[in-house]
Amino acid sequence: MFLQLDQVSVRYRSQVDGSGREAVRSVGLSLPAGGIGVLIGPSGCGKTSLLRAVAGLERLHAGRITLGGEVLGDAAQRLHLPAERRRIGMVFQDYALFPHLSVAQNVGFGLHSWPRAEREARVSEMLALVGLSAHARQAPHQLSGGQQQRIALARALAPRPRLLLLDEPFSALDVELRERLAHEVRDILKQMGTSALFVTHDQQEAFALGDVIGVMNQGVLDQWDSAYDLYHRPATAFVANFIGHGVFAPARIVTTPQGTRVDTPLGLLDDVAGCPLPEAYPGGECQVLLRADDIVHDDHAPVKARILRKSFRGAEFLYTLALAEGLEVLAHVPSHHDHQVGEWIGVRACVDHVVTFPRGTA
Amino acid sequence: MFLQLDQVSVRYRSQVDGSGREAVRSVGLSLPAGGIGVLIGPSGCGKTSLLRAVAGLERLHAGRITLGGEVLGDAAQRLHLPAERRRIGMVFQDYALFPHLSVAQNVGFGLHSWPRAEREARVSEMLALVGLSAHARQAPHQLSGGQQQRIALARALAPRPRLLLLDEPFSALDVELRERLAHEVRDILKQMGTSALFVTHDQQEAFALGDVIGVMNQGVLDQWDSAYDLYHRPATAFVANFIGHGVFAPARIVTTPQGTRVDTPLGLLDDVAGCPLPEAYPGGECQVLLRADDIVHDDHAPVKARILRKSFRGAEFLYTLALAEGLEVLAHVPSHHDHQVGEWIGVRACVDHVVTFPRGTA
Amino acid sequence: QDDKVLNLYSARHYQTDEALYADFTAATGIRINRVDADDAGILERLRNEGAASPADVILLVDAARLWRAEESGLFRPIKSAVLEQRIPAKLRGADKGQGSQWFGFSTRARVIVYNKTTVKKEDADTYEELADPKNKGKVCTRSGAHPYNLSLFGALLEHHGPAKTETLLKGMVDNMARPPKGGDTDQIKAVASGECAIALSNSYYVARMMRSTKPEDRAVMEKVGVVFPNQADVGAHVNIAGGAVARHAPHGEAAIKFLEYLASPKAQGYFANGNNEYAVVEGASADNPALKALGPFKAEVIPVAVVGANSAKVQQLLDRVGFK
Amino acid sequence: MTLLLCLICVLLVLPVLALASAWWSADGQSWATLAHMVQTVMPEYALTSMGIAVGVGLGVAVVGSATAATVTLFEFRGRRLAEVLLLLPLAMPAYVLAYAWTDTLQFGGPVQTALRGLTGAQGALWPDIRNAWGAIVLFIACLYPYVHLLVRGALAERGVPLMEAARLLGAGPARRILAVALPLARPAIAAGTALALMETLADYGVGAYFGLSTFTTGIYRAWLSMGDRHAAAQLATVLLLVVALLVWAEQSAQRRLRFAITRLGAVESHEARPVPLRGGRALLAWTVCLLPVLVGFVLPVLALLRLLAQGGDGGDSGEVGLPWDRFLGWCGNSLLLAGLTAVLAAALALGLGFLRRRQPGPLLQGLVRAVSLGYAVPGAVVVVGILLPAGMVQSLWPQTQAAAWLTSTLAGLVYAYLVRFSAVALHSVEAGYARLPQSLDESARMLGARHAALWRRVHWPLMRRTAGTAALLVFVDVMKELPATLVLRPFNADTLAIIANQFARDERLAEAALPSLAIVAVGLLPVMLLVRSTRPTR
Ligand SMILES: Nc1ncnc2c1ncn2[C@@H]1O[C@H](COP(=O)(O)OP(=O)(O)OP(=O)(O)O)[C@@H](O)[C@H]1O
Ligand SMILES: Nc1ncnc2c1ncn2[C@@H]1O[C@H](COP(=O)(O)OP(=O)(O)OP(=O)(O)O)[C@@H](O)[C@H]1O
Ligand SMILES: [Fe+3]
Ligand SMILES: [Mg+2]
Ligand SMILES: [Mg+2]
Repeated sequence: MFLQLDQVSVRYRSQVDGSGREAVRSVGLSLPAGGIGVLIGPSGCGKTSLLRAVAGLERLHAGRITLGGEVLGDAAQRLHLPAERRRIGMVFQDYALFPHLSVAQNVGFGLHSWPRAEREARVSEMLALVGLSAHARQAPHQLSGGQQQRIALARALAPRPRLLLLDEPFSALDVELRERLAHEVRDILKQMGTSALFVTHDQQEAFALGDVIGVMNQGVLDQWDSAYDLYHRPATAFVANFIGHGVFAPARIVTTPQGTRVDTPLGLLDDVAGCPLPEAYPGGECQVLLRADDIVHDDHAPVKARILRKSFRGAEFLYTLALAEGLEVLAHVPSHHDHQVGEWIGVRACVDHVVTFPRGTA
Repeated sequence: MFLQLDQVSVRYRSQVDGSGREAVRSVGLSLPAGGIGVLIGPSGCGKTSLLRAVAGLERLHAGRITLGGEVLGDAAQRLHLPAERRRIGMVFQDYALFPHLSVAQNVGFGLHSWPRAEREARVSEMLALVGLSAHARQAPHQLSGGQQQRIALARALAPRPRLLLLDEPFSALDVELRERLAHEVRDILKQMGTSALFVTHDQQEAFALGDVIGVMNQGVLDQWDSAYDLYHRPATAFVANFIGHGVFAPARIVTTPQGTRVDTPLGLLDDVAGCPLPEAYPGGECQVLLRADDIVHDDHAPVKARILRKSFRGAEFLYTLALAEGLEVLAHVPSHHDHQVGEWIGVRACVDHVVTFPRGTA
Repeated sequence: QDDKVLNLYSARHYQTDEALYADFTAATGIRINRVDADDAGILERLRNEGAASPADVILLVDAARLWRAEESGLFRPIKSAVLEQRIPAKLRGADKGQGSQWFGFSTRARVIVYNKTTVKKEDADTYEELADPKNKGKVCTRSGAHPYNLSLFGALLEHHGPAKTETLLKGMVDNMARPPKGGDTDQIKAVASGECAIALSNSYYVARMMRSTKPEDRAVMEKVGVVFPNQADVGAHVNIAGGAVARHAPHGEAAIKFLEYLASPKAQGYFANGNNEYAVVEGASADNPALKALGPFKAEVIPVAVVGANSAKVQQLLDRVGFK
Repeated sequence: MTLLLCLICVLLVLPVLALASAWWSADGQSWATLAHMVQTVMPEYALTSMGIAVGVGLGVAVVGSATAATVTLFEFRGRRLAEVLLLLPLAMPAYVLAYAWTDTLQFGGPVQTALRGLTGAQGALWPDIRNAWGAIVLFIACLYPYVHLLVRGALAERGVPLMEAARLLGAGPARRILAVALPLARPAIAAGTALALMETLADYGVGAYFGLSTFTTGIYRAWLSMGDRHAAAQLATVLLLVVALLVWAEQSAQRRLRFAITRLGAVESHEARPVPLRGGRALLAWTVCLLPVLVGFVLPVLALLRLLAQGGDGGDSGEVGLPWDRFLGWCGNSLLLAGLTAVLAAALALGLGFLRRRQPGPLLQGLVRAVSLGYAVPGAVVVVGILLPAGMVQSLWPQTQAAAWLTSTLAGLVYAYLVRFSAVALHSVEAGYARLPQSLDESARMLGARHAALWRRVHWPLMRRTAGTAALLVFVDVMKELPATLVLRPFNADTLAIIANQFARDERLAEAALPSLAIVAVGLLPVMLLVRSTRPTR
């Protein structure tokens, strides 16, 4: 493995009482050369802290990080390679552009030792990539938020680092630009065989970018897996809940003549490829994840639900529905079905991979 | 109307050559009391500049802004009410938290003249709203990016401004938190009857939040409309393109025995409710917007397309497809259809509202 | 070693000395390198430079300091017939067989200045009267801790013993018209302006004011009277400006030559005429009109060593009675 | 590099350590002296010093910040001129100021005499200014520029986005300045005030002339009158301890907070532009700026010029006046020493500042603090502290001639200046660094810029102005320095300050006026130069 983190912990000393607060706890992950990893997780879960530890900007409180066989940091051996010697690039969440340098000079900062002509060519290339060639001579503070973010991205990419860390590099960009850039950055990284670790709070982006995706929760890395598995085989209820709109419904594993089924408020669920055996739960009692995509509006369905709220999302509406027994579920409904709030509509579950967890974990 | 902008222009003096650059050009919009408007548009299109003009942080280069009948600024009369006297709140794109004040002090900054007890109560209330009560005594630099953003939000909400301007207030938050906050902030605003102008780059958020939505493009407000009309009756090709994944396909308005139809590479399109009459375009030549949601994968469809790229988006894949004649289109395909890149699959168009524009406008 | 130079550490703060040095160089061809600072600084420097010190001659303006430097072994004894002949024994350091360690070259008396309109001369013609309740609210002086005053009070201590001296000092404090501040000239001007009525000053400041061409200064001197105190008993207190050869002087010969030059009539004339000091060589002060006008006086005779040794005790007394 | 800087630091701390060592080597006599002083005068001395320190501290903080805010945040006719004028008192030595004001205002001075003549009044029209209050005013008038200069730098880069945020939260101009701009400048205010306080506490000239019973007076009495160096050194370390505590308290209060502004606002924004003032308000601005300049520069200079015009008290006695031919030489010496020290101190401060930022740690922090303490030691006591170890070294290894070397070359003097004035540069640079966000360093490091490159490409361009300010402050301090120059200079190397002091000690204010004015004039050269380079361009 190219990048390898073992049992990494990061701790900030609290200045009020001097005690330590662990922002990252025993995180282990690995990334092959040229691989792209993405970290997602709720605000304050420690994503930035983890990136900073890899970058060498925070010392490890515990654990060990290696890159291409070289030990970057090892808490046990009190080893800490300074950030500037790690040859790792980073896009900061707050950009951290140099206020005294022009946009072009910012991008060229890391190319200091390159021959002049090559440097200039590279700067132009990078500026073109982020669509800001026209702004080369401006000062960073004359740019809009999104433009500044793109400069930060161009600056980090320019020196072709062996590992690139990107902390929400597209958060200030509109969808179109963000998708285009994500795509192009991915292509560039793949072309050059550069490994990268992204932080994002946008699942779509995580799915689009990452070879491997990690979900963090209060400093802990809950799962480090492919997008598909993350979605269909979440390791924890937290991951299941965090990835994709959904609610947990009480359910029970039952054995029917046709095989093992999950009995839910929306009826028996069928495909249990991913479902543990009934005896995994005491009495078969479990909860099942019902994503908005899993709930299909069907006028002929036996189960009815009342529309509590609805929000327009372009091609479809996101309905918040209440079943008769009170359970609230979410459903995506194409926008040509224009039902009113308060109406009762028919719903049924249409689940590919049934995801169950013990009761009370979410 | 509560907030009214007429022909508003904002110009930055360029420091290089002293000439002016118009960041906002002749924007007019109005918002009823208690209404929530949202501005979206690509990075650098002038959203922040427009908000700053409303806030009073930039002088108008042209035009006039009134709020609740009071003239806030009028370029022609050289009138400019100072920002601090406008009673407008603002959440800045870069947060602008006071680094020398604690989190609680930041939130309480605008409550200077409130009685102490009330101030403290309000601060706690706001911190609870953004879920950061535990961080009240910390310094802003000890918070994560998303936490800082939430503090900025709490700070702007605290003094109950009569108009609230929010510049990408949720950009650093994960989907779940963002939706919850958007929801709660909307409720609060509606409850208190506060008007608000949001900037966001997330369409879903725009749709979820806004009573009215505006799309900006290079300083110009292309459309200021309800979400539904924006999606289904985009005023310009730019808006059509910007809202929702799509491509423009060359098409022709034809008159068939069944009525007016649009002839596209994917066959004749049917529902032309929103379509101008054929004579609107010379020779009926136009282009038609094909959104990813409009393209349905159907094994039996006569038109075949080759998969160029595919990206996992949870419940579905986003396919980039190439038709035989070369046109590239996007399609959302449920994730249980697992086709490989390079494969030819059948597609057909399934369009509710056909959106056409003259050739060459996008 | 180049005996054509002489290194001089001087605590004399008088620009007129320039001429003095130039004359010496002209006469002997010996160039003078000079550093001047205050007494304490010079001694500190000398002490720490130790054997490596380049200093040859040390000039100080306070007898107590000369004595203390001698005690610390910073000087070397000198045998010089010229000096012994010209300088009175009471103005020399003690001779323990190898010669004196320092020589006084000029003196200045601590005189009392009074306002002629508000004070009768008889009420201010002894140091002790400064403490007399009859002069309440009339006295002003510079800081008690200044060497000029320490020296004077050291002498008083010798005459009266600690208890009496403390009472005297207390009396002076009670008589103060204002807290001690400024220099001697300040006090003279304050007396003239009526801010106070009686003050202490060194004789050379008085003489300088008397000779000033500035009308204000003359007006000041019109208003004040000058008296040499204690003429009826011990005499006026006199302090010494003197010189010595440094213990490790690299140019010992030149140093002695310089000291001898300072005792020469010409140099003594500079002290007397240029700086209004009393020359130690008889007759040299004769042609200074101010000194002449002040007239002859009886000077106190008291071993310098005694005064020097007293200064720490005096400071303690001052502290105790609140003499700033 | 690190080692070198640390070594230099140790070298600069040596005198302070030497003073502290007095506690170990103290003998019975020095304890007795101490006991005596503590029983009699020390409480009063300490109280007076504290009072003066509080007054001066508050005064310089208020005057320095107010003037800095006036010229950076507002625009009025003649603002540029006001900017220049406000720096003038920097060139004015406190003791000269004291002489000039005393002479002008005292009972027999020109003002009272004239007024009495005019009104026919008798007696003193006002009390003598030579008291603690007078000293406080004078110290404020000549020390406020420390605060002013540092705060001006900080305000010039004031966080435009933050000021905007404050506006939108309803804060009017006054609250924006008081609640945002000035608190952000807090490290600068604290640094400037600390410098002014240390200078005040270490002062002897004004205190002695005014007959004030300050702590420093006590130190001198112990040393000079009682001949007890140990007791003096012991007292000096007590003073240092107090100063160290104060500085430490402020620093740890600051540590919790940040003062760096991560993002710069738009240049064209309102907030970035000074608010124009007209009419009465412009007048008020001018009053704020002129008052300290009048007290600290204009009036005293006029007073000196008056003395000069009257001519010396030399009279007909043939006493020589000023030897004009040597005047240039004195100027030259002053300039050379001040320039050299200023450059070295600024370089040292930048080096240390850089190191501390790269490797923040208690060791370096302590070292820097200790070096800073030199400024709080009265000049003559520093001399003792410098000579003591040198003398010891020399007596142990006579061939080194350490002490003689110290006194026989300009290098020794420069060393002494560095011991004393490094603090000025250190504090300024530290305040400058506080404004530089850490994230800039981090991003530079991620782009491979380490040590020298980080310094050259990021810190230097952003710290240049601060460095200039630091150098300027050291420069004028050296120009004015007296006690160390007096004792440690080589033969025949007189400076303007020495000459001025020589006349002053001889109580010839008129003659002292010229070299004093020369100090001011020569000191103004770099002030003018730096006015331009430290003027905010944005
Ligand atoms: N201070 C300034 N000086 C000069 N040009 C500026 C300044 N601020 C913004 N601009 C330019 O004005 C245009 C609009 O900027 P604005 O910040 O309003 O964009 P925005 O829509 O908020 O973009 P984003 O979504 O990236 O934040 C941009 O092209 C930007 O480069
Ligand atoms: N310098 C600091 N001192 C103390 N605590 C800190 C510091 N920086 C971050 N924290 C805390 O550590 C936790 C993790 O912070 P981190 O910045 O890694 O979160 P994050 O996952 O990047 O969040 P976001 O998505 O909001 O940026 C947070 O609770 C935060 O408050
Ligand atoms: Fe004298
Ligand atoms: Mg983060
Ligand atoms: Mg913006």
